[in-house]
Formats: sequence, structure tokens, C-alpha cells
Amino acid sequence: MSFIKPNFRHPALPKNQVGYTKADYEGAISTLCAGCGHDSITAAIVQACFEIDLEPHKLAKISGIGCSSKTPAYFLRNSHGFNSVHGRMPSVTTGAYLANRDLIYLGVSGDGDTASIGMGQFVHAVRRNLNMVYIVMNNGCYGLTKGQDSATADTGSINKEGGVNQFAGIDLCSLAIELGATFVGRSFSGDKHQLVPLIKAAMAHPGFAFLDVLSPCVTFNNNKGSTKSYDYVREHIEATSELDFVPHRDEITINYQEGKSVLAPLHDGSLLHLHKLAPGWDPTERKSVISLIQTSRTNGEIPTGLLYLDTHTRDLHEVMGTVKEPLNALTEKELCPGAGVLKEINDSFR
Amino acid sequence: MSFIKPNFRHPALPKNQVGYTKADYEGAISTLCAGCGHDSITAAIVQACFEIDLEPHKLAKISGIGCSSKTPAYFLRNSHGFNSVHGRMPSVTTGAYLANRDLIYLGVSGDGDTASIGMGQFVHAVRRNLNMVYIVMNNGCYGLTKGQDSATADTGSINKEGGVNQFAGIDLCSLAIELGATFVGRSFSGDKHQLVPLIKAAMAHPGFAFLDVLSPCVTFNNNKGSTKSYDYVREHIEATSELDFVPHRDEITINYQEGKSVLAPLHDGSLLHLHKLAPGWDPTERKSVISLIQTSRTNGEIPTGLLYLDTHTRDLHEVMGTVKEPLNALTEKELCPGAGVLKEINDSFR
Amino acid sequence: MNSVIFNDFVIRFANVNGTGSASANDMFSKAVFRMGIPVSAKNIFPSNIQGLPTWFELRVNEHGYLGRREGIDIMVAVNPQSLKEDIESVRAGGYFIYDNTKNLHPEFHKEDIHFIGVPMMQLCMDHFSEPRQQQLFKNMVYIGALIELLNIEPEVVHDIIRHQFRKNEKLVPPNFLALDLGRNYVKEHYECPLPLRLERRDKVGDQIMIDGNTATGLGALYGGASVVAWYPITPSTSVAKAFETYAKRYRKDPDTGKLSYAIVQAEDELAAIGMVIGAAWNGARAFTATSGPGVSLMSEFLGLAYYAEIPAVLVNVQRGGPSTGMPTRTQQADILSSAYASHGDTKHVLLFPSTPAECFEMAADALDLADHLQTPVIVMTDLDLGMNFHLSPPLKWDDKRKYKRGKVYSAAELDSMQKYGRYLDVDDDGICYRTIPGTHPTKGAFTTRGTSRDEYARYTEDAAMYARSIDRLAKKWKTAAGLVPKPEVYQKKNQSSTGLICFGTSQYAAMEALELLEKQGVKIDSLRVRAFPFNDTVADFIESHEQVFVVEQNRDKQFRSLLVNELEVHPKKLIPVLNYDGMPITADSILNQILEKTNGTALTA
Amino acid sequence: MNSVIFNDFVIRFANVNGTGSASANDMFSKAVFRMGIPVSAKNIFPSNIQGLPTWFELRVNEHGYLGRREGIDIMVAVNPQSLKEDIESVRAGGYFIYDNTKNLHPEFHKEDIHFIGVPMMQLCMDHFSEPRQQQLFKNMVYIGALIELLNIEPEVVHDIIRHQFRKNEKLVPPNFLALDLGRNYVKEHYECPLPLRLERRDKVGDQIMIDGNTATGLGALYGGASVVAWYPITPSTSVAKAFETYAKRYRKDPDTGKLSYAIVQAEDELAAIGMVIGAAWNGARAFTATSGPGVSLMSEFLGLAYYAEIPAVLVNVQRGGPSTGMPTRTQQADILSSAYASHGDTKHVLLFPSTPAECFEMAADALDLADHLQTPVIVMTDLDLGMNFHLSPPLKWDDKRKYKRGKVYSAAELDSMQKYGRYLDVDDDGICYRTIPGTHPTKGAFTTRGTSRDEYARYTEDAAMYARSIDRLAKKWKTAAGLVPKPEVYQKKNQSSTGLICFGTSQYAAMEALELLEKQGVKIDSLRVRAFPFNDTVADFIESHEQVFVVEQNRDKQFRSLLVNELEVHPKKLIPVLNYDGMPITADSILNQILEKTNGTALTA
Ligand SMILES: Cc1ncc(C[n+]2csc(CCOP(=O)(O)OP(=O)(O)O)c2C)c(N)n1
Ligand SMILES: Cc1ncc(C[n+]2csc(CCOP(=O)(O)OP(=O)(O)O)c2C)c(N)n1
Ligand code: SF4
Ligand code: SF4
Ligand SMILES: [Mg+2]
Ligand SMILES: [Mg+2]
Repeated sequence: MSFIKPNFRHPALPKNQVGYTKADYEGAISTLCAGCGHDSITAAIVQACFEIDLEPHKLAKISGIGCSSKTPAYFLRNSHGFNSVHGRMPSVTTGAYLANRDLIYLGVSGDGDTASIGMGQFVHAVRRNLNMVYIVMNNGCYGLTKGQDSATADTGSINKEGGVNQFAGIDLCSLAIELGATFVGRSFSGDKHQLVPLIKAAMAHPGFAFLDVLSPCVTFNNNKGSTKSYDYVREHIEATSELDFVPHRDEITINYQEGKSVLAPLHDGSLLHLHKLAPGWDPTERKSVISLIQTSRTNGEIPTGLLYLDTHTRDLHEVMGTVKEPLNALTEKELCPGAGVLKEINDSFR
Repeated sequence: MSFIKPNFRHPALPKNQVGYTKADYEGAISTLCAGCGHDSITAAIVQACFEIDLEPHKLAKISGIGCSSKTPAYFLRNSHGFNSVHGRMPSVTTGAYLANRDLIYLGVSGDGDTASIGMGQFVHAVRRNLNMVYIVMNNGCYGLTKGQDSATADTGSINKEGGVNQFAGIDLCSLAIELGATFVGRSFSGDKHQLVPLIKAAMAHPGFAFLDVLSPCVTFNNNKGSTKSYDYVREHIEATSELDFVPHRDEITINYQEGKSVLAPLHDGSLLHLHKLAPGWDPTERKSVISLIQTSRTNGEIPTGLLYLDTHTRDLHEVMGTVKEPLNALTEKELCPGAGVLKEINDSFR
Repeated sequence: MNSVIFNDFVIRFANVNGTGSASANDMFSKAVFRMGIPVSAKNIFPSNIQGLPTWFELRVNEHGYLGRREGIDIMVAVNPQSLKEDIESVRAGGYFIYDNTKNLHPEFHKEDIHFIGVPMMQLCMDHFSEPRQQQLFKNMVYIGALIELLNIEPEVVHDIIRHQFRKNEKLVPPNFLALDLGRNYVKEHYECPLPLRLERRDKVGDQIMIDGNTATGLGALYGGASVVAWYPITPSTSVAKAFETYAKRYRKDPDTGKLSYAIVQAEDELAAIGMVIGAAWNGARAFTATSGPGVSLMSEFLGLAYYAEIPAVLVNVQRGGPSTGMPTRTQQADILSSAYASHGDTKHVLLFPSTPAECFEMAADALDLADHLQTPVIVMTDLDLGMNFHLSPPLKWDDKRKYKRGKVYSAAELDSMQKYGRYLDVDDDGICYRTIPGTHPTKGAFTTRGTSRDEYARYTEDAAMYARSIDRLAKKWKTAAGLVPKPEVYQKKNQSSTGLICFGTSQYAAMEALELLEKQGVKIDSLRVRAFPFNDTVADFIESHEQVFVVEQNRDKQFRSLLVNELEVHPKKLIPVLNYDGMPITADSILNQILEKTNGTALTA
Repeated sequence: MNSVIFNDFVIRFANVNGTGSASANDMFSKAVFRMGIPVSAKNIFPSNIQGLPTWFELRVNEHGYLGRREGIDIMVAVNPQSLKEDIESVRAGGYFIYDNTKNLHPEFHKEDIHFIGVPMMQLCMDHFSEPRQQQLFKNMVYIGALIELLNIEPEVVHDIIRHQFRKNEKLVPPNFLALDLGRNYVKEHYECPLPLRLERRDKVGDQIMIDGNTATGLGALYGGASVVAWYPITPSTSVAKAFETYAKRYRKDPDTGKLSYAIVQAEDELAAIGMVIGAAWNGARAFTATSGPGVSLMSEFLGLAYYAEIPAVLVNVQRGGPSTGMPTRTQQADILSSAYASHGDTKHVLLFPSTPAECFEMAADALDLADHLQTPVIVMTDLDLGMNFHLSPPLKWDDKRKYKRGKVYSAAELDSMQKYGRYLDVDDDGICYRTIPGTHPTKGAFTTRGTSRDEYARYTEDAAMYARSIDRLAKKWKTAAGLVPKPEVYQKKNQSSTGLICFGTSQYAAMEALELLEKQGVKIDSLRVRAFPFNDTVADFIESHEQVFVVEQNRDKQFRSLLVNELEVHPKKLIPVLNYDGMPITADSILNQILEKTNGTALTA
């Protein structure tokens, strides 16, 4: 069953610099549960893409399997999407990225999809610093298969059936930092104010940009005792910073506050303005970030915001030394060494 | 091809408390390359098992696929072994462990086997704090398939063919600590003095005991420029501690040095005596360990020894609340609810 | 007006998922069942959690024909989203019961069916204050209406409600009230009961109403599984869940609270089967349950278990393929991928249950067989059998039954022997003796491996030795054919020249089709396969018939391929009868395909 | 004394792996080849890196029979570990050349073979000082001995050595010296040359000597693959390696040094095929290479590519199964697991090359076919073809050849259409038009998925829609049968009633067997299958023969199953001829099985 929204455009809707209205960034009507956090993330993605003046067809959206992995159908209807198989979004994205370096790759996954079956591929996408935005819609459970605990469920978290999780929850941000990710943020589906600029910044980052977005599952994991419920998350999040994303073509007119502010130039010339809220933490300083995370863990806080950023990163295609042109655009001329060369090769085997 | 050592025992060989000579802990003759680090680890395992008076049949040895994963055939011929499939040793071990809580489980893997194809299972074995000893024989390459870089190869390391590794190497110890492993050590195949007590302590630990053992591949990754060669490793290791393992039945007669020493009582009553060499580091204090690792990383040092120990750990069977008896020993009596109960069940479906 | 028809109709409930209708609908089917009338249910649900159309279809048939039947006699439509198609799916002369709180749009009107409006929402709004209650009790209003319209015994429904809320009794009166709202409304506005109606019978005997997955989970529990590793996937999830539910009850030491089982939600299917193999290697009985994508992921490990000869039980609750396919629809389309899972020369034992009782029995048998044969055994059920309620013989267990642990040497046996060889074919049946880790301090240890090895489990690359070892596995396969459950043959004395072979859930519709054909004077013998490898009866049955229809629910005639490959019969002799649209196969469809493929003739021979 | 036999023998070198013998042995085969004499090599190596026995077997045959032949005529034994079995494997009348630096133990002596001792080690110790040199040059000593014993033209060997050390010329003289040590010793001590000897011919024409994997890698390079993802596994590793080696040379911009390809060593096989699918979805040509265990792991993804209709090329270099099996031995035992990889109704296109030239051609064709059919195409080679040197026609490329990118809409095409539907069967051949991400700002985007969908790629659970979509895939399969490479038929005018079908590396031995049979007056027609699905020629061939032998290298007659399943032929008509011990099949074995299975009669018809 699929509901396609009538593509009706109000003539007066404001357009962005590339001539699209916000509605142009939407997709089919969501079939998720009313109130599902994932829908809010969808809305944030729509908003972010509108604001950064993305041409929708310049982005490819790739997902695994799960409620979260369905969301690409609900945003960016003019982008190609690939709802692949469970846990394997990273490899599909790697291949797609290698084929065409000119698109933005937005990977959407769930905590089940990433932290369980997809763990191996996740780790290796980080290791390769794959140039993509990787969003985990993290609800601590398997929504689509009806609420089993996932590997990000915290020790002691109580699920809907009253079961108490006995195992350590995997902190995907901390793991990504350990593995050398170059852009790591955490946010909350309910905090659009924080989430939208994070997504925008992630899209401008020329390496692996990871966003762990807490996204409560209203149907299976929004009960009392769950550490991924709306109430719990609202009470325990601690923003590390306030974030502004300044696209590279905008003039910097805002007067940034001294002292607690960090101005991080991104690769494409955009600027990230971070107003720091967490003491002793510098998002570009690995050790301080690790220390912040360790401390929050002990205090039962959930630090959100842009946790870590390494701006000295090279695009994977640069590392691999591939040509400027997308590989999928090369023709016989560039690809085929031709009959003459083959004669030489044959001779070498005589 | 398999060579079985003649099982000839010299009558005068010393026996341990359970009546075995060291030769009883050996296995078939190794078919690895002469000088392969893995063979030294084999020898250390033999030594450790002899010294802790292990009854060989009380241990099960399980491995994946690779040169490293072949070694279980070369030690403990009286233990059952399982040379399973590539990267999946952890799941097989998990099943085995659940079936019989009374054995010691020794998992042997390679860096390819663990850090690439096996990454997902490795992470989840750590997450479950599976009661096992997990040894990675880490040579930074795929020995058995002729020397390709593995995911633990360091950035910039040069392989035999002159290729320079472009990707970040995964630090398995650091990763294990991040994921909540309760016993994490690193050593070097060439340092028997350090390795043997580490293995002994790992076997006494009632949770996931991880040992990352640098083990040069003489055939494919012992060249100049490789950061996993004998020369490089010898030059860059920094021992964090000296370790003594005191089995629980031995009286503690040694007079431990004050100040720089830590005495860690293990779960089974054994004692670990750690003579600390690294400043500002306490192996039972997570934050200090993480900091040590970060610092060494920056300095290009390889810290070895028992890096991290959490003694407040519960055996997985305890966590799961299973009966004391091994599950594989239960009979119809304990397992089958019987016809009477089935009548009730049938009635509930009418 | 129509004449009265008793206990023979298909009723469908059109709901929105996540609105609590499932429990009302179950109540309805239970009421029919408790009136002694055979009934079967099909849940047609979307691959989503909330807000999409979902249907619950019940076939009521006092003759016990409980396969799916095309055409809806009564539609209870509570979902405005699907109104149009719901109306269209009602047979001419059928009934369309709907919520007329809002008027039905005139374009929906149809001449040839009866419209019965009940203001379900209005009635609830009038009598209940909370929105959630209004929503929930709407379901009870239509159940109430059905009591009168279909002549359900009210006490039966009341009992069910009382039992359901026995722990929260204050919920009973409002439920009764909601029932009454529906009952009273229809009594006032329509002639009750309808000509299509129920009447108490005594046709269910000692049968139970249960879903196959629960029965499978119970079978594994009774069969002595003590290690369960699984990964969630529709429609297999409830197998592990059922095991756990009952194990928590019956495998807990009342004194210590300790459990005599371990269940792990694995990180994925590769890990799940790996754990099963590890546990079984170490002497515990273990199983996992999955569906198509899981089987694909498990195939490397299944090959290891086949070749290294380790018991492993896998329940494959089949769903619509290929790939993610139709995860909430049914098919029998993993036949080849399960039988030949993994590369190289690999084959696996399959069991094909048809009823929940058989799910129970075969889950337990699978554990015995896996231990005996030291190889994977795959129980092949499907979504229809696994997730729908079926009328089934009661589950049976003989307390004298002992677990057959197969050929395992004890310490004493090892002591008394010269030299132990893991892969010595001592009994000349292809099955060798294994030892369990920890058995003996100095004897019987060996290394299990997925590589070629000699009889003493030592690695070898010797060509002759290797060939000998896989020839022995072929011999074991022959042994297996004699050990697996025998087929059921339905054949009268005077044999027909035409036969029909079916397996699993296709049997419901197949048997109905055959009886319909018999009424038309066409006699066809039939055989229901219960296991692979096939035993001789299957070969004989094919041999002794001129043509044999093979009924299965996939596109590629996969089961027929198995028959041809393994029994060396001419494929032309085996005429495929297929259904693969994701809905359970119907008797009509089988009948029509049989008539069509024989031009309606050639059968009366 | 024997009469002289020219250019017809099997010579085997028994070495220890990791001792540098491989390059000496290659030198020997190249010398034979350069003397214009057909030769083929088989490397029989252990699954280990150093210190275990390894054999290099060469068949020299001026008639061009280059399949493996049982029985060793000349053994060059340099490995004391395997001495006993090496002596035993020499045919009566054969020659055993060994290092007699130490005396051969008398128990090894055998009456019926000739022993030729050469003090290889001693000679080296006398003339070279470094132990490593002594070790290496030992190999050249036996090559020297063979120059005289077998009548090799010394200049040919000298040329090879000069070429090999062209970048390190100071190594040439000691190599020549070592050769001379061997030559002089045998000239002094034995009558040279032996009656079994070489003599220049002109029988290799323009052929080359190359391993299949190199040819496959080159084929993919020429075929336009730009994304390669792989995971190391014997015997497929050298496919990716060959691609990379040549790509580094011919796909590097001479000015910028930039590469027009990307190659990734994936973290495992699941990731490798996922990357290929992602790249192909995104419009690049991509492939991966693996072997059995990898195919098992890839099966979920292969099902996705089949159902979502994404091109993907996979090279399966088959090795001995099941499980880890015999990783350094050859088999054709992944036929079923490749053809039907994945759950549900899934089928994959297979190509079966027989020679390196065909590896090249088919690797390129596979990329065209995958794009055209929008489905996985699996190139089925094996260890024997992939890792051994074979005499092969030269690799051919027509510079006019264009890559067939299949049905892909451009932005202009999209602009000119009303409504785009990804799964509309516009051309009625089952193949639909795809679009590549990024093509058009507002038209042509859709979501690819592994679930059921309608013609516009929208998710659906509609039964009829689903059935329509998989019926279309069945139609596409029929289209594929007309597009894949046609079989080769070897049939004289007056047709025989008996046929033989073979594929891949079995053809070498099969063709020899048929010629041997023909000499005995038995005529059998033959057909070599080159692709699956089978096109009509295969059906016709079977149809027009009374009995057909099917030659394959696995236990379970997997290829025969494919023939039966897909062509609906009676299995009894297809008589299996098998070999599955991990060694390449021999002509003798085929011949004997044919004679045996027909009691030596029935063939002369
Ligand atoms: C190979 C495979 N195994 C299992 C499944 C069943 N499955 C579908 S979604 C899902 C988990 C989804 O969890 P998550 O990624 O957290 O997404 P959520 O629904 O919570 O957003 C599972 C196990 C599948 N589709 N494929
Ligand atoms: C599924 C699968 N893929 C690939 C292989 C081939 N293979 C065998 S060993 C190995 C890598 C071994 O590397 P590592 O674990 O580091 O062991 P080492 O040989 O270096 O000790 C690979 C890729 C395999 N056996 N199975
Ligand atoms: S089940 Fe949970 S995750 Fe899925 S759509 Fe509903 S609320 Fe969202
Ligand atoms: S190849 Fe390397 S890892 Fe393997 S045995 Fe030889 S030295 Fe050891
Ligand atoms: Mg989730
Ligand atoms: Mg390694």
C-alpha cells in the first residue's frame, strides 16, 4: 500500500535559490505510526535540503530495512532512492559513491539495521571515511518487527513487555569517534532546532558524517522505564553546543560571540558556527570529546549536538586517486585500452 | 596434509599438579611458515595451560579461518577443537558456551578474521561479555590468502609489494574497551615473558577476555615499512606493566612492592599482580586507560600488557539466570514438561 | 429471499492495523469454534505497524473445508481507506456490514449485495467518553451486531470476554455494554438472523485452535531444545517467542528460579545459526527460526554443518520472495534454496508440516533427526500455517518418549576402545560416532572442520580420501530417506491413473479440490509428502500413476524439481498446479488448473 | 629399449612450497611452449604458505590433448617428504629424476621405473656459497638436467632467463651456470636424450599461454568495469589482482596520474557484492570475483539484484566444496547454488567459459548482458581454468565494439515522455527502462526496493500486481535465453544416436575422450554449453539424441539437474559422467564411464 501525495503546489509558496519550494523536497505520505520520531526526522531532512538549496536529483538516498529505512520514500521524491536489504546500506552506498562522486549520498538506517546486523559494514564505512551522511534513527528497538530490544538499548532499559535489558548498549557516536569518523553528531527527533543545522553541516562535510538521532518508537518503546522514550530523552539530553550552518556563498554578517564560540570552516567553504555549552570540550579536539562522552556516560546524560569534527579530511575519491569525472560517465574511450594494447598483452604471454 | 607428532613422553618430564607434562598440551606439528609469530603464540598457550594446571579436556578451542585459525590444531591435542568458518568464531563460541558453562572457551582468530568479515560478531561477543578468552593473532595482513592488507594495518604501513595503506587501522583493544570489554590486553608473539601470564589471567577472568597479540607474518608482512614487522614492533612496544598471575590455590608469599603495584583479585580467587610501568594509568580505571591509549596513539607507541580490567563482572550464564548444570547435560526430566502439562496447554487453545 | 445456509461462509473483517480489532476478531473466531463449528482464519496484514488496511478473513465450514476460498460472503467493513475494494470483493448476494455513522457515498452503492449499516462510532460516542475507549469498543459493537445477525450464542461470547478480562474484571461490563449496543441496534433495524448463519454443531471434536508458530515453539520445547538463537523476522518471530513464553513457565526451577534453557536474540541470522551450530557441537539441542532472507544468510553455515556433520535445527517460516518480497504474505518458495542451501555438493533434510499438530511433532522430531543424522534439519512451514489460527488435532506427547541423541560415545565407551575415529563409518550407514567436548581427559578429542579430512578428522588434501568422505555423506543421505517421516497416501482400493502430490499448507485446498472433483465423478489419488529426502513410497506413487499433479505455492515449480532431481522421474509426468500471488492457494484454483491442464477430460479413466 | 616418443608425456615436479620452484617450473613449460609444442600445466598446491608438498604437473602433447591425463611419465622429485608417493605414482617404464646428494633408501627402489639421480644439492653446494642461493639454484640444476634428458633447445631456456632477469642482469650468469651443472652431470652419467623427448614443432600457432583469472580480469577491464569490489579468497583472488595490475597500467591518465577505475578490498563478500550492486545501480559497470563460500554469503544480495533488477557481475572461480572443502582443488560444484542463489523464485544467468580466451570474452560479455538484462550474471570458471596456465587462442577485441548499456533513459528521453514507470514492460520482452540517479531534476526518480512494487516502483501488497511482476521476470528469463552465448555443437553430418554435453574445463578431457572413442569406432556427437538459461539448440540436441552423456565435476549431477529442470527432459536420458575428487577430470575417466554405463555396447549404432 503506498499513498502518493497529490503533487499540488501552492503558487505562493516561497522558493529557494534553486527554484524549489519546500514541498518539492517532500515524498509520499508516511505510513509510519502517528507520532513516530522518524517522521520528525523526515521533516528535518526536508527542511535542511530546502535550506541548503539542494537540487534534489543531486542526492541519492539509500537505506536498509526497518521503519526508519522506509523514510526515504517519504522525503525527496525527486531523488533516486534505494531501499536495500537489512544492515547493508553502507556497502550499497560505497558502491554508489564510487560510481559517481558528484552526488550527495544520504544513508538512512535504524539502530537494528546499523548496530546489529549492519555493524560490520558500519565500521568499515567509517574506516574508509566514506563521503556520505549516515543517519541512524535510533529508537533502541526493532520497530518493524514489533519492538524487540536492539543493541543500542541501554542496560536496564525496560521494554514494553516489561523485559529489562541485560546487555550494554552500544553508543554509536562514541564508537564512530573511536573508529576515526570525521564528523559525529547526536540529536533528538523532537529537537528540530538542533537537528536541521546538523543535517546541513553533515551534508557539507566531505567525509563520513554520522548522525545518531534519538527517535522514540511510540508504539513499542515509549513506555515508562525505557531510556529511549520521549520523556526520558527530553529529560536527559544535554546540548553540547548551539549550531549555525553558514553556506559558503552567504556572507558572514553575524557577529559571533567571543570565548565560547568556535568557527569551523568546512571543506566547501561553508562555515560552522558552534556556540559551546559544554565546558572543557572542543569538538575538534578528539581527546576532549572522548572525555566528554565518558563523563556524560557516568552521569547518565546524553550529550547532543555536533560532538566531533575533523576538518582535515580528504574525500575518499581523492584518497583513491580517481579521475575528476564520475566513473559512471566514462565511455569506451576512457575505459577500453583497445586492440593495440591487447596485442602487446597477448605477446607477453608467448 | 597433516603431521601428527609422535606422542612420545620422556618419563622424566616434569608433571604439573593435574599430572600432565608440558608435552601433553601440545598438538600436531605446525604447518605454518618457519618463524611465523603464530607459532610462538601457540607455544605460549601451551606453556600457560601447563602452568595453570588445566585439564585439557576442560577447554574447547574454536577458531575461524586463516593461518592463525589453524593454530588450535597445533596445541592442546586433548581438547576438542572447532575450525569453523571465516569470521564466525564468536557465534560458534557463544553457542558452545551456552551449551556447557563448565568448560573454558579459547577462541583464536586473525586480524582479517576478526576486524573485517568478523567485525559484527566480535562486537556482539564483547557486548554480551561472553565468558571466553579471545586471542587475535594480529599480523596486519591476510596471511593465508597471501598478504593483502587487513583492517588493522596502520595508515601508511607499507606492504611487501610496496603498497601504502591509505585507511585507518582499527585498534582492536581500544575498540573492545569502548564496547565494554572487561579484560583487555595486548602483547607481542616475541614476548613470552609477558604473554604467558596474560593468557593465564585471561583464562581466570569470568567474562570476555580479549588479547590482541602482535604476531608478525614473516612471509608477507615482515618487510621494511610495515608497522607489523618484528623490527618495528620490537622498537615501538611500551610495556604498561609487569604481570604475575597467582592461581587461587597458591599461597601468596611473594612480597609485593609498594606504590607502583596493583593487586587485582580475580573472580575465582586468583590474584593478578601488576607492577605498573606506565605513569598515570590504572588498569581498573577506564578513563585513565582510554587516555593512555590516546596518548600512545599520538606518540606512535604500542602499549602492551594488561591494559584494562573490570573485576566486577558477572558470568553470562549468571546474567541469563540459567541453571548450574550445563544445559547439554540436562535430560528429559528437566527438559520436557510432559503430557500432563500439554493437556493444559491444549485446553488453553479451545 | 434466499434459503437458509448454515455454517458455510467466508466472512472478512476490514480494519486498520493497530486499532485493537485483532482481539475482537479472534473472539469472533473462537466463538464459532466453541459452537462446535470448524473455522479457520487468515490474517492479511501489511508490512507496517499502524494505520494501514488489514483484513481478517474467516472461513466457516461445517464440513471441515478450511483452506482459503475465493469470494467474500460477509464483509465487516470498519476501514474507510479500503471501502471501495471491500465492497467490490463481496460476492453477489453477500452482505456488507459497515459503520454508517457517516453516510456511505452513493457511488459506493451496489445493487447485488445487501448493505447493513450499524452506527458503530456513533453508538460508542453516545455511551463512552474517552476517545481510546470509543475506538476500542467499536470493535465490540460489530461483534454484538454479528451475534444477532449470524445467530452466535451470546453466552459463548460472554464467556470468552469474562475469561479474557479475568485479571481486570472491571472491563467486563463495558464490553458487555458495547456488545449489547450492537445487538440491539441490528435487532431493531434488520431481520435477524440472516439467512447465512451459524448453528451449534459437534464437529470440532477434541481439536484445538492454534497458530503453527506456537505449536512449533512448543514442539521444540518438548523436543528438548535448550539453546535457542534467533533474529527477528516476520513471519518467524513468534516461534522463538512461543518457545520463550512457555519455557519461562515450564523450564524454570520453582525453587531457585533458574532456567533450564538459554535464549539469545542474535545480532543477525549468521550469528543465530552459528550459535545453534556451536551449541549442538557442544552437545545441547538447539534451534533457530527464520524466514527467506535469513535462510540465504545462513547458507554458508548450513554447508559447514552439513560437511562437518553437526546437528542443527532450523525452522523456515516461508514468506513471499524473492528478496524482501512480500514479507506479510505466504509462499512455499524456499524449497530449492533450503534443500540445496550452500555451495558445493550439499543437501539438507526438510520436514513439511501441514497442521499445527504436525508443527509440534516435527519440531520435536527435527531435534531427534538432527542428532541422529548429525546434519541440519529444516522444518519448512509458511506464513499461513505459522501465523494463522488453524483447527488442529491436539498436541500429543508420550511421556515414555526418550530423546534420540544419536551416536555419541561416552567416556566409558572411549575407554574401552583402541582408537577413536570421528569419521569412521562403523555401522555402515554413513553415520559416524561423535564425542562431546569435555567427555574424556585423554581420549576422543578431535578438531571439527569445514575442510576435507580423513576418518580421524585430520586435515587432508588427498583426492581419494576426500571422495570417500563425500560418498559416505551420500550414503548417509540414503539412510536419512528411511528415517524421515513417511508420506500420507490417500488412495482408495481401486486406484486411479491420476495422482496428486502436495505438501504443507497446500493440503487444505488440495483435499477440498479432490473431494469436489470426486463429486463430479473424477477420482484422483493423492499423497502428501512430509519430508525430504523422499522415501520409496513417493517414488512408488509416481511410478504407479500415469500423471501426477504437483501442487505448490511458488512460480518456479521448485518442489517438482526436487521430485524430478531426486527420483529421476520424467518431468512431463508431473503436472504443475501453482499459486504464487502471496495468498493461500484455494480449492477452486486447484480444481480449475486440473481441469484446464487436462482439458477437463482424461481424468475419468 | 623403448622406441622414441616425441612430445607426448606427463611430467610432474614434486616440490616444497615457498622454495622458488614455481618460477623454474614455469620456465620449463614456457620452453616447451616456445618449441611450438602444445602443453598445459596443473598446479597441485596445498592450502598453506610454506613447507608443504606441492606438485606441478605438465602435459605435453603435440596433438593438442591438454586435459589432465592419469599416470606420470617423468617425475622430478625434489621433496623428500613426498618421495614415497612420488615414486609410486610413476607409470611402469617411466623416469624418476631425483636429488641423489643423499642416497635413496633401498626400500624406495622399484624395478619397473628408471631412476635418474642428479646430485642437485651437492652441485649447488660446490658452486654457490649462500644457503639461499644453493636452495634456489637447485631448481635450475634440474631444469638443466631436463634440457639434456628431454632435448630442450638450450637457447630457448637461455632466452627465457635473460628476459626474466632483464632488470637484474647479474643474475643471468649464475643461472646459466646452474643450468650447465645439471646439463653436464646428466650428459656424463646418462644416455641423453631419453626415448621420451621433445622436438620442435609448429603446433601452437598464435596461441598464448595464460591463466584464466588473468584473462578474466583483462576481460572485465576491456568490458568497461570501473568499480571492482572484492574480498580475498582462493582461487579467485588473482582475478581482481589482474584487473588492478593492468588497470594501473592502462587506466591511469598519463598527465594527471588519475585512475579511471576504483578498486576496493571489501570487508567481506556481503559488502563486496553490495558495493557492486550500489555501483551498478548508480550506472557504473562493476564486478566482483569470489569462490563458493563467497557465493553462499552473497546469496541474499543476489536475490535483491534479481528482484530489484540491478545489473551485477560476479565471477565464481569454483573450488572443492562443500563448506571450506578443498580450497586448493578444482570442482564444478556450485552450479545449483549459483543458478538458484537466494530464497524465493530466483534464477541467475550463468556463463561457462572453457578457455582463457573465453574467460576474457565472457567477462566482457557479462558486463554487457548484466546491463542489458538488468540482473546478475555469474561467470562460472574454476580453479583449474582460473589458476593454471592454459594454451589459449589470443585475446581478441574489436575496437568498433560499443558497450551495450541496455535500456537507460536519458534526460532528453524523460523530458519527452508523459509518465515514466520503472517497471513498465514497454518493449514486451520483460526488460524495462531504468534511469540513473542524477539524470533529471524532476523526472525519472524512483525508489528501488527488494519488496513487491507496482510498475511505477511504488510499494504494493496487491496479489495480482505482485504476480504480474514475477511473471514478467519469467518473461525476461525467456528473453535472456535468446541473448546469452550459444552452445558449440560438434557434430558431423551423419548424426550419432548418442550425444555428450559438457561445459567449462570438462571440455578438454571430454573432447579427447570422444576422439579416443572415435578411434575405437564409437561416434558420439557433442555439445558444449556456454550459458544458462539454455537456448533452443541445447533442447534440440537432447531431443535429437537417444541418450546423452552429461560430463561434470561434482557429486550431485548438478548441471544435469539444471538441464532436466529447465528443459523438461527425462532424467533417464541424461547419463551422468562425473568426477569430483578435486583433481581435473581425465579423458580416460570419461571414456571408462561411458563404456561402463553402456556396457561397452549400444554406442556403435
Ligand atoms: C535479513 C533480514 N533479517 C531480518 C529482517 C526483519 N527485520 C525487518 S526490520 C528489522 C529491524 C528494524 O529495526 P531498526 O533498524 O531499528 O528499525 P526501526 O524499525 O526500529 O526503525 C528486522 C529485524 C529482514 N528484513 N531481513
Ligand atoms: C567466506 C570466506 N571468505 C574468504 C575466505 C578466504 N580466506 C581464508 S583466510 C583469509 C584471511 C585470513 O586473514 P587473518 O584472519 O588475518 O589470518 P592470518 O592468515 O593472517 O593469520 C581469507 C580471506 C574464506 N575462507 N572464507
Ligand atoms: S513501530 Fe515504532 S518505529 Fe515503527 S513506525 Fe511505529 S512508532 Fe515508528
Ligand atoms: S603466511 Fe604469514 S601468517 Fe601465514 S604461516 Fe606464513 S608467516 Fe604465518
Ligand atoms: Mg530501531
Ligand atoms: Mg592476519
